[in-house]
Amino acid sequence: MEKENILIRLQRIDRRWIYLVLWLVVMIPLIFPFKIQPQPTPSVEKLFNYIDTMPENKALAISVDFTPDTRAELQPMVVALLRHAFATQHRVGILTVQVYGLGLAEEAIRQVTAEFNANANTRADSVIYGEDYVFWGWTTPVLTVMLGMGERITNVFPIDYYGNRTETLPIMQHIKNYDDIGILVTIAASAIPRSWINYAQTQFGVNLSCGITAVSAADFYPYVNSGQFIGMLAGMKGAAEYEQLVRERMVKNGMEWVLRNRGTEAMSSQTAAHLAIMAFIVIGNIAFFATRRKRK
Amino acid sequence: MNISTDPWVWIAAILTLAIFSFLYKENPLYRFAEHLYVGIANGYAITFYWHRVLVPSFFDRVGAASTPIATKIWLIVIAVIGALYFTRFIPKVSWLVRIPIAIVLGYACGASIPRAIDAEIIRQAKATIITRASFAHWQTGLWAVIILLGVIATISYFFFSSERKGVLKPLSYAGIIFIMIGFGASFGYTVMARISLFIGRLQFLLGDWLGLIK
Amino acid sequence: MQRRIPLIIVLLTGIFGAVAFFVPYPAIRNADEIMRNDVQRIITAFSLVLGVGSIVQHHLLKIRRKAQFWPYSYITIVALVITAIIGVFGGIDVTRPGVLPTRVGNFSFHIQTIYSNMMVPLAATMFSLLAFFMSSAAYRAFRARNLEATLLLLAAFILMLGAVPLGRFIHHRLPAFAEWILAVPNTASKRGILFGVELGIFATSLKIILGIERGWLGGGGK
Amino acid sequence: MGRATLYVPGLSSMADVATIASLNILGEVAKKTAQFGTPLIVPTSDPIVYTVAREVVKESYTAAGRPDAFHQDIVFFVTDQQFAFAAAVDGIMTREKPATNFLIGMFWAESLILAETGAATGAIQIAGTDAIAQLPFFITACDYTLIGEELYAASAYISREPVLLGAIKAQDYAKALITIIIVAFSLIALGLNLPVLKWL
Repeated sequence: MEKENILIRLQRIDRRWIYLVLWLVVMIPLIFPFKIQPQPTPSVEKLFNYIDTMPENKALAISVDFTPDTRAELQPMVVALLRHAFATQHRVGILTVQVYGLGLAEEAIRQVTAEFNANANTRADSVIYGEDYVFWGWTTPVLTVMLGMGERITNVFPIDYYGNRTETLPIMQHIKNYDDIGILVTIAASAIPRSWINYAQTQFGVNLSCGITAVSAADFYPYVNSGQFIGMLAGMKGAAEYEQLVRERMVKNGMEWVLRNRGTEAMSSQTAAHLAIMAFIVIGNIAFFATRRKRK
Repeated sequence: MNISTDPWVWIAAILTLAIFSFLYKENPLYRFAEHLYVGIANGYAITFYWHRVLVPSFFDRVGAASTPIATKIWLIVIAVIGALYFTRFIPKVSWLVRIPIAIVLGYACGASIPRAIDAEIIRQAKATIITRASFAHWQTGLWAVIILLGVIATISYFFFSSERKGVLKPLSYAGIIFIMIGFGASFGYTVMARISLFIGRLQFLLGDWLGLIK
Repeated sequence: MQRRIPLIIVLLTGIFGAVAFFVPYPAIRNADEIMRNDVQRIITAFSLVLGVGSIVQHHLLKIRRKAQFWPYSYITIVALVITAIIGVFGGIDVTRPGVLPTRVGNFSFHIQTIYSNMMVPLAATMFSLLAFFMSSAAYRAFRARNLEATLLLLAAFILMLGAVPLGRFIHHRLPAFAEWILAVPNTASKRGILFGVELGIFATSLKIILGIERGWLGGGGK
Repeated sequence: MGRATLYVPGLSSMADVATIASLNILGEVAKKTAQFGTPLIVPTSDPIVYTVAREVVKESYTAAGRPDAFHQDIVFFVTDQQFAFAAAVDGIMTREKPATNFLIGMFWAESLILAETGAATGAIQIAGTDAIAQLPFFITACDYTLIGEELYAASAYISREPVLLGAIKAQDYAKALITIIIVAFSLIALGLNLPVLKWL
């Protein structure tokens, strides 16, 4: 009798108590993290190695195709990719096909260029706009961007995000179309990576990879398996793994700076929260089956 | 503790808490924040549609002396067609809105058909076919066979024209097992995703605002 | 006429869109580039009118009818107008200010500042509520009520453990097993579903071009 | 007999195939509730879906020979705001305690709130959507779930509309063709070691 009451009461508990538990489970490990390091999965390593060993004259293109709602998962990827490209001295072109992605790209560029230029002593160490990197910005519709970049990027983006005419930028002498792009990484929370495959890759054969929210990551495995994507970063965990690889690369290159890695930082909380959710499911099921058996 | 003195960080923090207040109860503060969001998002979009599309692709070119007159007329014709979107709000001529929609929709559909067949159907089918090269290692060979069987089983689960009997019965049953494992993978990943979003907000509240995270 | 003209346009632009892929002839290539860079771009830019217009219309209607919570509609409209004015007249690049100053003393109200400190927190927090809805659903609704649901939850558990660094302390093969689930059975089922989805999209695109599917005509008038 | 049936036709507009499919199924469900005299509740979140749903239900009640049982409050418009809609339907579920909940159509994040409350009130829940991200939640929180294309198929068979049925048939043939190609090419590649991948 006593036991049944507890089980029934457990099932009827107000949701706000569960909300409170989740809040604490996530908050405490953020303030007092335990030391755990993510180990890179094969698909993350594949993308890292590809960019790491890319010929120097090939540029990295990053398409910031997500919106502020999924910033927590995806922004760390943009930051890590930018750091990687600058650390290996590849040219970078940044764009977005989502108008709401513009501000996020701008934030990431401002952050990473500041990091590198604060630690630079010579011209070779610093990153300069229009020479080492370019922020093409955004235009519409998606087809104009994805198909047009195969012909001439300056026609798609006649002016960059800041309002400069792109033909006047020295870097654009080296990045004319997809032929000069070693790999284009689309960071997205929707089906946009599939559009990149359909339009940019089918017609122009550009190499692609994607960083994607965990929600849709499982749906993108068929494209990794088919080789249409060279590796993939899945969710905050994928971001954390990439952060680790980039950090190792930077240390190897003598860049022993203290930088915030928001993905890695989150892993303690993530672990605790997964355990909590699993516990919720298990307790909920025990209560459910126990009371159902009684009712029968 | 190292609380931020930036007024904008405080504004961001207050807005964050306003949305979180929904967890306790639907309330005026939440409604305020929600309506504010819709307004700002649209204002932001207007900014960039104006500065980064209409101005460089239309106004600058029509205004430039170097643009040939034929091109100018051509651009103005397109802009007039685009402006037909306004007729959506004028009941008598609102059908005219279908013209710009037809131009964009038709081209997008036409452009997608050959490319999607190539990228999504042919490339995916190719990746499923087993060749002798798949067996370079016994493991990769075995996984390729499982994928092939799984794909066929899943397709047969969504095969509606005939009853599930004969060979279709065990196949579609295997299909549902594959589908459930696939959905389980999505489920686990979705849990991870949702938690990440909340961690992101706490990183802001505890880190950027209160300065509790080092 | 109100239906025939749009249907003819859809047919023609549809055929052009497909042909441009197959015919590498320079004249077609050039026409296609003009189609994308001029026609599609300028027309799509105007399409924002539809979105913004519907939102303004919707809220004005609410205010006029004094519908539930109507005073909040003023917030949306005022926020929209102010943000648009700041963005359009204040300029995008801070080093190249527009006609409207975006700074009073030390306080900046540049479009990027508003984006980073108002739009981002609002959007990100609204979405993060899902973590809470999911946790309470995990407790109160996600049941292993039959074989399918049990299988699903089992796969989910393995993945959730494998996805965090903790997994390898439980068993050193666990993360690899989670990765295998994703790369093999998951890939198989998602690819099977993908074929169906893609055939559906293909059928719909074809039906739109041929004028069989006319739902989009509902965009205005009768 | 006493407890109601709740039918939520999703939160999207008529532009979504899932919504149209859902309204076809609603017609059949309404016929049954009219026959058995079960109260029916249909909250909607789109003005046009509301109008169409009302017509569909009215027709079904007439077809079932119970036009008298149809009244204006069966189908009603709640709000177009996602979470406000979820909160309102939540309220209906806890107050009315329907015996059956149908959640069929297009759903987003609110799917969780709806399915959770329904499960807590002990209703039999039947879900159906082509929103793949929401499907895993429906499968674990509901008793029966129509997965993706099953929704279209169910709607086509219920409505018996030749255009819908034809589309299902055509896509089935295409799927069969893909299967045959994959199997045949694999066999040729394994048995004869021919470069089949180059043929595609």
